[in-house]
Amino acid sequence: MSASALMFYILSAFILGAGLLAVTTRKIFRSAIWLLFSLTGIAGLYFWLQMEFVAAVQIVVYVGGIVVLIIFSIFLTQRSGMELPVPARGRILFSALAALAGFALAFTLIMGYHFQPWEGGAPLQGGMLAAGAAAGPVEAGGASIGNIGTQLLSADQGGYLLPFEVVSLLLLAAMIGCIVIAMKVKSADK
Amino acid sequence: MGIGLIAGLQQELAVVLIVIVLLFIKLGSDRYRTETILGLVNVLLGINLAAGLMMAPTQTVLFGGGFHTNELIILEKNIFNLGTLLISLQAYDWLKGHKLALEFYMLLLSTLAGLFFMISAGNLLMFYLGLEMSTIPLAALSNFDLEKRQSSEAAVKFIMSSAFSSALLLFGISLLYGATGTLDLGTLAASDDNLPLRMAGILGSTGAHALLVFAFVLLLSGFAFKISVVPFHLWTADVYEGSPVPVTAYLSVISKGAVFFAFIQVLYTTFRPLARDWYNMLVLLAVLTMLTGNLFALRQDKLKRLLAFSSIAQVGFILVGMTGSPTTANASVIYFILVYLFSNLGAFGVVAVVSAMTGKEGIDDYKGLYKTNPFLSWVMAISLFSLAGIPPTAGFFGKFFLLMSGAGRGNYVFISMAALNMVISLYYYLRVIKAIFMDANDHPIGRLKISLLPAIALMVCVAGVLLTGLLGWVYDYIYSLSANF
Amino acid sequence: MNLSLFIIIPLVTAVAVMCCRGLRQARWISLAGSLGQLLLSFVLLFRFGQERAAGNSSRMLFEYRHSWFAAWHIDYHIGVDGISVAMILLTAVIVLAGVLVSWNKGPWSKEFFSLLLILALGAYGFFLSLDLFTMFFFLELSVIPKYLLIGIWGSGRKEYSAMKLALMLMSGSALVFIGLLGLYYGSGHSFDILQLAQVPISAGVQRTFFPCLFIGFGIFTALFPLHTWVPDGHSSAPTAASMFLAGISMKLGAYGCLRVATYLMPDAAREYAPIIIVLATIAIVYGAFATMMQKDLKYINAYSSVSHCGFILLGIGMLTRAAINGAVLQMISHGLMTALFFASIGMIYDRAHTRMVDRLGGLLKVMPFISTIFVIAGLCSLGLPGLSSFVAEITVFIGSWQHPGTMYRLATILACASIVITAVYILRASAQTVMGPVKDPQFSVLTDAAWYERLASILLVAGIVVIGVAPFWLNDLLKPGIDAFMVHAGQTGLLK
Amino acid sequence: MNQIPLTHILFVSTALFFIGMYGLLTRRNLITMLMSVELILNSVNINFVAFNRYLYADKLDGVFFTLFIITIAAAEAAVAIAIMIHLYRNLNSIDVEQTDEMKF
Amino acid sequence: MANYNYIAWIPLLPLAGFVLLGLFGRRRFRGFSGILGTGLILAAALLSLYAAWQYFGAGAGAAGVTAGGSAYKPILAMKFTWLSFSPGLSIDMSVLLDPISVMMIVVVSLVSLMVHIFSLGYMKGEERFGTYYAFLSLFSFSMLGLVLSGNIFQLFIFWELVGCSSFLLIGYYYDRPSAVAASKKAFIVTRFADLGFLIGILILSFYGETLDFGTLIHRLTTPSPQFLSITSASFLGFSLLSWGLTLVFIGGAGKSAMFPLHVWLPDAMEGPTPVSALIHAATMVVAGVYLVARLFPVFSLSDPPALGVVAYVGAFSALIAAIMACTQTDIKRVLAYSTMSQIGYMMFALGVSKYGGEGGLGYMASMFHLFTHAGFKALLFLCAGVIIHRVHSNEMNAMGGLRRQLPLTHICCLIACLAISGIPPFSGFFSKEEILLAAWQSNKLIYGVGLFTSGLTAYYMFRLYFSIFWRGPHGVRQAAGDPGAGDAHGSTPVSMNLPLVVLALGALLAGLIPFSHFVTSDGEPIDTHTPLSFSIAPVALALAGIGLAAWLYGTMSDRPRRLASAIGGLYRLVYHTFYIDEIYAFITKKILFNLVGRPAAWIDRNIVDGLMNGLASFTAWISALIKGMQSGKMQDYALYFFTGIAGLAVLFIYIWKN
Repeated sequence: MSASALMFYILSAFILGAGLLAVTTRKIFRSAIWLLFSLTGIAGLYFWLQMEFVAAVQIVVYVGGIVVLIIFSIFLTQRSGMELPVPARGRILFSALAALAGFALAFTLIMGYHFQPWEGGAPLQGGMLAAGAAAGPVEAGGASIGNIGTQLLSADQGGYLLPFEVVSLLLLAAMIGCIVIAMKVKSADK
Repeated sequence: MGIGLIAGLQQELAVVLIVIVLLFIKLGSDRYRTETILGLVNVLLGINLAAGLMMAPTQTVLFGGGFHTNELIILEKNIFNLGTLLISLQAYDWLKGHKLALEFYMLLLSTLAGLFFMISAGNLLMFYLGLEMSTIPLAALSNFDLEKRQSSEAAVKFIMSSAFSSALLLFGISLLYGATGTLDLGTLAASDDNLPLRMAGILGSTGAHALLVFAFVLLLSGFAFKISVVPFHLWTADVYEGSPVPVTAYLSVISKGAVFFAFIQVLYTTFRPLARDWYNMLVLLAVLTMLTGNLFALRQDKLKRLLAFSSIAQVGFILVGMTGSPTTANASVIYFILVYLFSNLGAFGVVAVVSAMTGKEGIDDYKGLYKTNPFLSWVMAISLFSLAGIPPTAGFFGKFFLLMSGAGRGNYVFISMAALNMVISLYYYLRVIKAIFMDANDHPIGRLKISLLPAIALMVCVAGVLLTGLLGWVYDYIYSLSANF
Repeated sequence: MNLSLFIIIPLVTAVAVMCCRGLRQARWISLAGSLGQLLLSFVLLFRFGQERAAGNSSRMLFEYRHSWFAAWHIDYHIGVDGISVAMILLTAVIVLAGVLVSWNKGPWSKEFFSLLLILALGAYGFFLSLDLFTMFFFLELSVIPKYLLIGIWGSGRKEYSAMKLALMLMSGSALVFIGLLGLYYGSGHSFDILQLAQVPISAGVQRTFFPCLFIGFGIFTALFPLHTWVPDGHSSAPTAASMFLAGISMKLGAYGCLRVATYLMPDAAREYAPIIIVLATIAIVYGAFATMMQKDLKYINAYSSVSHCGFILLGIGMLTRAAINGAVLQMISHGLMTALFFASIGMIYDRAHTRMVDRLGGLLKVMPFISTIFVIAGLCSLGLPGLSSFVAEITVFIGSWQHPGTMYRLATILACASIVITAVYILRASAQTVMGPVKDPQFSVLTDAAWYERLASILLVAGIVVIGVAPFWLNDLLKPGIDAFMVHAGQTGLLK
Repeated sequence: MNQIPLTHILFVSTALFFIGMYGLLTRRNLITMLMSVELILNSVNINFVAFNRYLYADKLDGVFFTLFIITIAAAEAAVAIAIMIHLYRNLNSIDVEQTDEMKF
Repeated sequence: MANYNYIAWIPLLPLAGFVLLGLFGRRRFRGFSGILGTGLILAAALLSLYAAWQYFGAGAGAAGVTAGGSAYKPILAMKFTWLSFSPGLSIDMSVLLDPISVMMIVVVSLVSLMVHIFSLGYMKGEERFGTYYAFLSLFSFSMLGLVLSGNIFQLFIFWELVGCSSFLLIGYYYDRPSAVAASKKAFIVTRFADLGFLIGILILSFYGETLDFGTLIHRLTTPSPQFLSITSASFLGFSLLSWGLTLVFIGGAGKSAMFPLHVWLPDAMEGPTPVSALIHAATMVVAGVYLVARLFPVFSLSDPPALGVVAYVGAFSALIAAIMACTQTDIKRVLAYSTMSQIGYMMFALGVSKYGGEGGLGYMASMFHLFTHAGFKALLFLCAGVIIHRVHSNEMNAMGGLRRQLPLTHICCLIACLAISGIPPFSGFFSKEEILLAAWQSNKLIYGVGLFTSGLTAYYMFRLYFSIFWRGPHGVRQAAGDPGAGDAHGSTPVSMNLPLVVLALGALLAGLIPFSHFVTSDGEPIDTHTPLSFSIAPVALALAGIGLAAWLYGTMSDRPRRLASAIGGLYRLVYHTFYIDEIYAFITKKILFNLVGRPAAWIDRNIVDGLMNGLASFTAWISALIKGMQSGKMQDYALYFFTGIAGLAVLFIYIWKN
């Protein structure tokens, strides 16, 4: 097992472990921190996959943005040390069952199909990237920031200008929505 | 590129432009009279609708396949422009007393733009963006009865459910992407690597069918969530009940209708290789949806909740129509959505007026309404008859054609189930009619003075309900457009 | 002759009534409108006779076709043969009578008249239609006005009855709908009756969809055991609505059974004939027995309608020329008779405020006219010669008897036997209500019929007597239509 | 990374997905439910990136999808939190069990 | 061939009367409605007489009565299609003239005329005078139409109309519950019998392929294909011909009050007395006899089954009715039972007859008795009418000694009683002798019954006679002690006396008509000669009966009561008319109503309708059952959501594979 593979398994265990703790721990603040760890782990996974830009965005947006937002909201709505209420036993049972069954189903189906690239791509060997295939377009700078930037603002085939603009509009709308709702309405408390 | 771009995106741009104008107004001053703003917005929406109607029929593909449009899609967008205008007119009374009218419109129109992008989406990314864009602001809008606890509850249910749903949808998309390597919806004939071809290409290999079906089910659940197909419908009633009436109307008509358009395109183009699977799935879901919607509607005491379940049942009927041959399915579904828009907005319009003026929303509150408000009563009655599929309202034609489309496949057991449900549904529509026309009430809703704009909207709805059916060319026009589809 | 006038005139009248103010205007406009309809139907009768006399032997006269939904090949296609002309005439008479007996109907009189006229519109449209879609459109059009009429202006358990009626009739039309779809897809995508008659329809399609159509239409005609809307619906409805319901609505179903189900799918009709006949016979006998036990006059007439409409279905099920002829005659006769019956019951109820047989008595003394009308209706119901029912029932009997086969004979005998039971309940009812001493002293101050009620009754009695005394003209009118029916049925190879 | 089969990565993402789902189904606090949703979305992101990297490296479809998902997740989280805060004001609690006023 | 078109006017004139009086009799024509009705029937009667003269006269003139050649052929004077069913089957409105129909129109129109005239006095002052005449006219129309029918269905139509007018007239005093009940009963019982008639018609017409009498009789009496088919088809061992005829006879038996369908007739006496005279004595009740006579050629072919039934039912009815008549105290009821008994005579006379020639004696005798009976029975009823008019009671016990107050009535009544008892030379003697002779010739048992009955007849008729007109002063006082009655009807008006006289003359003289020269089974005149020795037994029995009646009822005594108590149970049985009414009541009330009607109504409301309501409740129940799905809890929703996905995926991946 190479270091790279070891790295992967450690990251994976970290991601899953932190994720599991994030959804099970009784303290809400700890839960948020475990989430933070899990998300950071995922950023690590992106690094491991040589998708540095995505990893960066992951850290900036998720870790830097969303988790902070969540922690703020926890402060706004909760006393930090408070224990979370325990869900009903039946619900835990059914949820666990659903999650396990779902996982079994989904993973069986994923395993059942041997993912192969479409015509032209280098086929996987035993599910792993072929030795030479690693040096694909990605290696040649496909996933480089410059490349991503160019494509993001291109209106041609393979360009992402339209989604970019749409997302900007979406963010604007979301912002308006947040402000309107979270804003204290003066007359509300009369 | 430029002119073509603007021409192709005209409807979206118009909507976005209105949003921006409103934003500037908001930023510019906060000493405006709400009535003026409402008038202005409605005029703008009217212009928007007119512009959309006058738009030259084009068939364009823009942004390398991210956006496409054709006559049918233009028509669909015009339908939604009309619907939005009607909702806006009906919301007049409610918004007049609301401090956040501008924000309401900004959010509402953003979702409209999102829906437009969604119907025009050429790939799954744009589809997803459009879907989210039509969901997130709507969740905020659900919360717009800021002082009502139910409104917040509805918003929370809506946003959390939709987050869950879109997560599942995304999981499905990711699997699809993994299996085929493309996000192209396959709506573009020019593209040689579009999804159906690749799907068909890999269907033979081991496990591919199972995986694709799984991905499809996940994708379907995303659609089904938005259009409230059983068992993905559970949020619907609660959110409809808690949201402000115009938002409910918007949710039940515009947002649902648009997703139907997208859904039908995805079914008949993207997932054509899986047609036999999804046909059976649709049959099953349609029956479940009709039955569940109707059975729940039977026991409702609140009009909004009743209409929520009724709209679920209607979805079942639309699914029946969707199982037909591509052309008839497309034509009958689009036609029905047009009809449904008028009918449902007629009903919600009355609810909106009554709710805004008296705050009453229970069926029992409507007892004796005819004595005091004959106009509202007739609008309600005609709309409900249309929803129930009673001639001469357009609902009759709409349902007839939906079922006729579905019957084209020869599955008459299925059609019988649909027919049975038409009978069940009649019961609860008639319950409302009974309350309005027959039941005595010591304290009926007083004589309401309806503002001009809502009155216009209601009359348009009634006219639409009566005319879209009787004038056969409406359907024929839609059919002719669908034939090219 | 522009047949669309039959749709336009009621529509215009209904709209005009809605626009007017108060009872006074509403009733005069309705009267004018329904008089117009009656005149128009007489003109139609006359012109029809002229055309036929001039040798125009086409299947349908005054055809008009206009494409409606080209995509589905749906046309607005209307035309008449003798059967439709007779049914239209019946409708016009009953509508006019209905308007007259509702002369003082309130509250919300304009809504009342308007709905009544819309009902009429539905019936006209149904009888005129040569396109199944149009036909279905008009069939369903007539359901909701009934619901409203019963629910708003009815009496007793009106909401329950109205709901039951609406749901059961809707189930009927749902079945019809499935049948229509089956016919459409089973025959080369057409709804046109004349066109469908040209296309051979495969046995499988016939076998599957005949029951849908027949039962669907049958629910409208009180096919046992799906008749239970009849007693409740009729008894709760206001007078004019009862008249219309029993007089015309039930005939819509019968007409549909004949013109759609049996005409287009004669093979299946013959295959299912035993079942139809068994059900019809049960309806006849059982309906009659059930009537015997009723205490409420309206229930009596409602159950007797079940029994009488059984004759229609029996006639259709027998599939012999005379039996079908009799079925058509019975449609018309029962329409007039039952309308008259309900009219007189309504007049009694309006005055005495009860319809219970055991609380009424001696009405002949206080309101001779109404009582006479009641007795005439009763005598018609029990099949007295000289009144229309006799003609119809006898024709059904003779026709049914033409069908060899022990079961058919037995059914005929049972049907004949029901006329005795009919006599029993009719006589009991009239003996207790109109005859005998005046039971309640309050009754002695009641007034007799007013002019409008007299007019309505005379109109209906005239119809009954004219058919009863001179059935030949009606028979001549119906003959080509029924002959064509038999020819078509013969072409598909199964009827003798 | 050449030695890690694609399915291993998919195992991680799928497992994370259902962990998130478990959290969503059991957590009674709305904010923790939102956190679970974020986990689910991240699992999808892993899928996209992994597929893109392993199978379709000639284009960047998966990567871009991931970027947009991240953006939208942020917007969604923001609006959701706004709504929750508003709910907290109205209800003085963000326990999901208490948001069942409307039912049946 | 003479022109008989005017015959159609005979029924149409009364019809016109009905229409005019029915529409305007209550107000406009109120004053002269009686005159109008009477005038129209007078015209009809004159036309009938002319027709009889023309028919028989022309027949006699052409061929000679005694020549033995062809005699009175049926003539179809008029015919048009009223309702056609199929090429062969149609109801035609026609006028058929043959000896019996001509005889009948004379009888009907004359008796009807008498009753019309009588009613002018009897019904004077009634509130619904016009209506009464309208109904009478309706009846006359129907009865005339009935006898003139040339088509079996036409006959059925008028048959029903006759029944209806009978119903209307019995129920004329509609505010009397008993009258209402009686009219109802009459209608329903005859209706029930008509069911048999109708089915009989269906059978005969189906095989005969025609409804026309002439063709039908021709086809079913010659070995035509129709004849072969109807005789070869059988049901329960009898040929369909016999079935058809028996069923037709059931119709006739109902109308003619034959046992066991006679129960309506005594009750029918609730109607005004002139009505009883017309309908329930002279005309309508003999329609059954007429019907059998009309189809006699066919009947005679089905001798053992169908005609035998006619004979035995007739004989039994004659006997049992006579027995019942002996105990009744209501004069009209006595007369009613006597009517039934006499019709029994006519029936069994037909039953024992053969077709054609001398064998047809019974047929001819039956018709003759019909003819004479019409006269004297109408007379009896009219007399009863006068008496009731005077005494205001129907009970014999309330009468007595009326011979001085009503001398004319007394004489007339005596004549009629003698006639019915068969005392020569009154009309009844002749006809009854011939009937007995015919019976003697073919069936001794029936002859015995007939003979015994004739004795009984004399007894009960004179019981009636003595009770009313003799038997001490009791009734006198009663009548005199009722000043109101005396003042109001001090003397009987001419309009009431005139018919009595006319009919009494008829009863005196009608027996002298050479009836067999005119009316025979095949139209061929026959000569009849009753040996004098044959008459001894019946006349002696009759005289014995009269003597017994005189001894018991001639004076006031308690002999009748002692006699009654001596035979105790038997007397009660007879007095209650063998409890037949009670049996019927049991069958209808208990069985039809309680065992069929009530369950049918219950099943309809609870099972059939319950099923419909049950469907609705079931739907509501399901709805309540699944309401928990919409729990309001978001996490439940999510769980359902995911379950939906998993379920669909599993279903469509592993189970519902394509």
